[in-house]
Amino acid sequence: MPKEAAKTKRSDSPFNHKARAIEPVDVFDPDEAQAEYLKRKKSQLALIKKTDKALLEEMLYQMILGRIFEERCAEVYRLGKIGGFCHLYIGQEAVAVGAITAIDKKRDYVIVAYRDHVQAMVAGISPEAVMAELYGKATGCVKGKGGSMHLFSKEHGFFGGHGIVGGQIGVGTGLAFAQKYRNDGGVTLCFFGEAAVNQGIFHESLNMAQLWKLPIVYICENNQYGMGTSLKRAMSLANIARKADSYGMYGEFVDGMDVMAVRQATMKAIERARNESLPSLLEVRCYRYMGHSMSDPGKYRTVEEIKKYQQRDPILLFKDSLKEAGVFDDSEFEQIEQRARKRVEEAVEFAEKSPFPSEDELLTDVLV
Amino acid sequence: MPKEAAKTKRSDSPFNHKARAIEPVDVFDPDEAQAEYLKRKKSQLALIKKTDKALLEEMLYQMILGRIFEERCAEVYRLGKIGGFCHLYIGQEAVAVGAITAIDKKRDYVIVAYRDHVQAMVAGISPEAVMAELYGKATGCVKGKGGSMHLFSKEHGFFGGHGIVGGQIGVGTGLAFAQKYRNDGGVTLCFFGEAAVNQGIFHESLNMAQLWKLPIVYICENNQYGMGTSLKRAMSLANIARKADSYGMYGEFVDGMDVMAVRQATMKAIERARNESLPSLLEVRCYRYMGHSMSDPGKYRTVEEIKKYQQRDPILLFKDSLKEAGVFDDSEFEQIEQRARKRVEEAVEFAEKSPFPSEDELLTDVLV
Amino acid sequence: MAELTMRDALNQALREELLRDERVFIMGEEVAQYDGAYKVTRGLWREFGDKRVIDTPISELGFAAIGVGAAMAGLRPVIEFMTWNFSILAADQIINHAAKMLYMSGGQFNIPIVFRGPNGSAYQVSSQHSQALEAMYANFPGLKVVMPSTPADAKGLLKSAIRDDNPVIFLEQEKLYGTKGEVPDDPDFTIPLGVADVKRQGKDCTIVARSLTVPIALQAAEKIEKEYGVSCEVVDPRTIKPLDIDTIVNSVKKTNRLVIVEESHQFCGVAAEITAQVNEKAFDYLDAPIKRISSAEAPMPYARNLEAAALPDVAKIVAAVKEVCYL
Amino acid sequence: MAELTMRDALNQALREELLRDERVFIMGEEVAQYDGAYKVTRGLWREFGDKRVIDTPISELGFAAIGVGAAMAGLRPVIEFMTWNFSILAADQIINHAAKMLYMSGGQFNIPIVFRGPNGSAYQVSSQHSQALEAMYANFPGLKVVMPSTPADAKGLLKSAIRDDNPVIFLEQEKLYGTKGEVPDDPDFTIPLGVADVKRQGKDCTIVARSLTVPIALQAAEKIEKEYGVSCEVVDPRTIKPLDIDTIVNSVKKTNRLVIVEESHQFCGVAAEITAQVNEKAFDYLDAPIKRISSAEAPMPYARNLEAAALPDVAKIVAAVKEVCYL
Ligand SMILES: Cc1ncc(C[n+]2csc(CCOP(=O)(O)OP(=O)(O)O)c2C)c(N)n1
Ligand SMILES: Cc1ncc(C[n+]2csc(CCOP(=O)(O)OP(=O)(O)O)c2C)c(N)n1
Ligand SMILES: [Mg+2]
Ligand SMILES: [Mg+2]
Repeated sequence: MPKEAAKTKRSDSPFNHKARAIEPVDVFDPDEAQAEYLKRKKSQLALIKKTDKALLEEMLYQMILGRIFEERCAEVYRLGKIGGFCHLYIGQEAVAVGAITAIDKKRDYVIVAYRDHVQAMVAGISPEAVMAELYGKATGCVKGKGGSMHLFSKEHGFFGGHGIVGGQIGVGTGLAFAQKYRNDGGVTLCFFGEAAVNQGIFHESLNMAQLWKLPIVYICENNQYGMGTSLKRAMSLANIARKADSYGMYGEFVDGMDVMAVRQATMKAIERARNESLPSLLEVRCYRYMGHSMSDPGKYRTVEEIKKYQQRDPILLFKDSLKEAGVFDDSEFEQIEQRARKRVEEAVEFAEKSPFPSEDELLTDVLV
Repeated sequence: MPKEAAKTKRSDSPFNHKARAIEPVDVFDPDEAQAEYLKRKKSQLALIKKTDKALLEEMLYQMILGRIFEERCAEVYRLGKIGGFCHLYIGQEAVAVGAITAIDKKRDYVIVAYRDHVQAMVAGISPEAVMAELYGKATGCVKGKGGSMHLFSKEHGFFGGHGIVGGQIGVGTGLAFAQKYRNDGGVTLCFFGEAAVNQGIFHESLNMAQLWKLPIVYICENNQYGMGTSLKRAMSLANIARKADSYGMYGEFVDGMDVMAVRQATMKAIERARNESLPSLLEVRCYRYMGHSMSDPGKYRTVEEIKKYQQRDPILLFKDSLKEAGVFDDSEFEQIEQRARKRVEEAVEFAEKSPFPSEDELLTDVLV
Repeated sequence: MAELTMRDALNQALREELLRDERVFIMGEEVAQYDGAYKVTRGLWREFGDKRVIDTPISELGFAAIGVGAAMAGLRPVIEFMTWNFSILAADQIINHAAKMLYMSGGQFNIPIVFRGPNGSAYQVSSQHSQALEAMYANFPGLKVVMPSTPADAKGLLKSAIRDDNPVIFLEQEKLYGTKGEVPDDPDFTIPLGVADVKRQGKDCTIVARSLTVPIALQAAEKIEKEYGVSCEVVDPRTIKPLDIDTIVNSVKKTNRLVIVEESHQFCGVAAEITAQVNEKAFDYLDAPIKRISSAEAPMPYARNLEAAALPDVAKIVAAVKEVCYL
Repeated sequence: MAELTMRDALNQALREELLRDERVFIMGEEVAQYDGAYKVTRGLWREFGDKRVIDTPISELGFAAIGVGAAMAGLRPVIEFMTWNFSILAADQIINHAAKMLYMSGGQFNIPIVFRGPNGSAYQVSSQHSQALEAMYANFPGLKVVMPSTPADAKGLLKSAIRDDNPVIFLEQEKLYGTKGEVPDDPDFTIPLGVADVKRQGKDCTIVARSLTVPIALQAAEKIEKEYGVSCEVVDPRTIKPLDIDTIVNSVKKTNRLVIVEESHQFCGVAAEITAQVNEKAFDYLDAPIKRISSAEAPMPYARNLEAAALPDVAKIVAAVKEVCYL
């Protein structure tokens, strides 16, 4: 199956490629992004109007659920209920929700890094099973063995939850390989942070994915920091979508605060993968409000910077549009939020009440 | 020193980067390349006329020496004098000679892969010391401990001779790092094959080299095969020079059969490194006539293909030009060849007569 | 039964498993059109085509990862490393991903993958191409480690490895590829992982050897028997992990002496592990300190004479046996 | 002498060596502006600037390689891995390049580099972030391996490591970063690599422990002395490679009993190596089989109770000592 050699175009001589330095591109300050957003807002509203109301509600619900869930995680973490690393997703909800609601849950796969609670829930793992996992309880989605960074659910096509920066880019490429091998029409969404782009596995994977035409959507959640290191201090050319060019792959830049934009770009990329068996790289520019993990005081950026991004909070933007489009009114928003809040409380309660794993579990699951 | 953040150009919005598939480029069949060569030949001749005759003689001598040396290696290998892997360079001489004669031997560094005999000699290691090493003798340039793939000479700024495909790309980047750290004006030439481009270390190294503006020239010797796998079966976008774009790095395509072209491109890149502390990536398209190593029957390509490339043999082309430019006549060519032939015989004799290392050497050089 | 080289026995195992199970595929550098750098996959690409036998770019980490992902999704990849030296580039996928996936997914995702290729010394290929890596991989829970020494073992063990639902590190030896032996042609012939084989019966001293060192140990045993009348039992664990320590311990209980021979480096090696386990389980049976013969504490040199000096050989084994027998 | 945490002792060592030798620089993820993920490099970037203390992209293989190249060219890099788990991505540069360069260059290019960072378990960081890798690296000739257990040792050994002309694997432990102890402030205080330290004198049983398990072994020794009147000698090899086996053997010759405690996995681990060497060198002095206590044969689980069960602790050591003392 693989090894579909790249097509050549004989007129385009390699001698035409002259030595040149490319200007790195990095224009995405919140103001500029907002201006761009307002320009395309009309078409966004049109899109919303064309979208099923139940789905819009589900999207909003998932974003709010994710937000409240993560805020609650921070609280119980501080109480010592959750141990180890705990990477919160607050601010990035539009990415998980926009992208993962675009998949066909029956056949598509999702694989992510360690900042995985919200993605896991959008993929279908219950808040109870996620929270219990964070508590290290036997009822957690991986029986208390993996913890925050390693959520998995075979049932939901959710392939983890990985802690080695970049590792899941390669593993995800293998998932797509299997889908193509079986010719089952499935597509893999493979998420990673922008700092993972600097790992060699990114390069190796994208080359093979394009070479073999694998049905995968690489979703780079560019929240502009890898721990305390800003994108520009780590990447010589800070334009990730453009890196797709190196492989002859489709690359696209997406505003990650705009859930409908994320959804649309993902749908297009999924179509390309499903119908043409072609990979894509989406650079989704977003922002995390909290520290890298619960132990990061986040001194490498200013409160002003964070506030600026919060002005285009993805939930805020989405609610605005939904209201403007006349889909929901305030009381409906209130109901959705209440529902999410209740669900999170139930998850915490469930986690609290659940037992720790039995000590026999220590030596099971090492080998089948 | 490092961490000079990439400059941004605010007008070039990332949204301008639209999803698109790039046509891979791979036009370099010998005929076309020859046509291109003939077009620029006039300027090549002018260049030759401007070049010091002694240097031209040295370049031709080194090319011929490399050729004869390698032919002799094949012979003695078949007699069992040389063991292990033995990767011959025949056909690629213009790359080593064009590039390495461009360095300042007092301060510049060279690092290469396992196909290293000719590069080692052009860098200054004597044919005797190289041949003795291939024989595994105590008088070899690394005392018989490294063999064909691991030639080194501190004295000549020759940093190996490395057997892990791609490994020396990273190590070479570190050499350039040290040169910049010491601010000694030195530049590193870092050679690797085109198949090494698919290793993650290529990506990681180029990113850091550009991010930190290291004085390095990456020279990809694109001989179009990695063992039995042609470039196009291994790389989704078979245009290597263009991959520099991903890092905002200078990238240039060079005809590797044309020693003056290689030299010129290398000189420009060295200048860029020395004066502006900027890295470059040169894709030097060439061809190896022999199998990958002495044990490769080379069934993955036709005799016709090889013959076609041999029609633009780098020694042939260079001699033609030198003659046309009136630099040397036939008797001078004959003398140069005789000199090379004699030197190779001396090397073989030296190697034959040298002793094997003493068994005490087994446990020395493990730690200082 | 046919007499086959180990190369052909491995090839047969691969072919039979490709035929038996659609989910099995082979991936690696030069495994398809080139027939494998060492010809272990000869003919398979021609027979099974591009889908099942796949040439990769030189991207060890990347294609190991593709294997891990494909295995997560239910396929059964056989990933060839041209040599195990290059697996070090892929170690993150083997150690941090394949070995831990089942555990960290709470038992949901097993990784039925085989990583295979030649391990250890070859013929003067020098330091970066001569390493034996069994100790490195055996240290990590979640992996099985297999090292055949005969064509029949190679076939039976490789088939078991491919059918195993766990990640298996399958270590071959280039110098053994050409050795011949009788190999069952029953396509259901397998050898269970984790069962040692006594390659030679004896009563005075136990020699544990694996892979390349098994034939050397057998030669040494003949010589010792002839020259000193000492009868050596040669135990080949075949699987390093899980290790069939019982067979080794039972042999030691009989002979009261143990020499362990290996091609790998000694420090924290498999011989150390066997020594420690025997020390614990047969302490009172040992009449002499256990001797280990490993390769030299040095990277592998290139020169013929130095390379020979670095490796275990008959003379070294004979000397060790004499020592533990106080001869 | 001042009382310092191990974190600050390491920081002091780095600072002194940066001051002492222009060729020393520190490179790694978050080592500069963030002051280090675990604050070991706190303040150094502010004091020494961008040239000497360098934040890298997340490219472990790449920046390890830059370190190796810089060392070849005469600099003395200190490469921090945020944790050693991530070093597995860089293992090719450590094992195939740094460890072999001197040998394969026939003695021309030594690699004066230190790779350092936290190794072993932390606090519920789960399987991909809890590994102790000393055995993996110690297997390969050409590397030194160091594991301090006290602030003073940490400082003295790190300074020696930086001054050493070979590649040194320097394994710290996050859980020890906060432990305090007296640390000499003489900038020429160093502790030679390869010299064990007897952390507690005793006569009935030897306990060999390293890094995190040293304080645990000392606690266990107190308890055993109090509860059973058994006097344990606690030996801390400090350097795993070269290993000061003489100090261990001498202790065993006195106590005739040996328990080895380690945080790493057991199979082919350092305890196995020590067992094998003691077996060889003090066979006739052993009154009981050597006991090894290692972490569980499983990837590290997340749940608090499982994680505790996986690791060595006082109770396990007490039980082992009782066993070898036949109590
Ligand atoms: C191989 C590896 N190196 C380093 C780390 C430590 N680490 C964990 S997350 C992280 C930053 C990753 O940033 P990014 O990829 O942008 O994802 P984000 O955290 O922003 O979601 C680092 C350095 C790791 N887990 N794995
Ligand atoms: C990491 C690694 N993988 C595989 C190999 C085996 N190998 C040696 S050379 C080679 C082909 C390399 O081709 P290229 O980089 O184009 O260089 P060329 O041989 O053409 O000069 C391969 C696969 C190796 N030495 N190292
Ligand atoms: Mg990020
Ligand atoms: Mg090539």
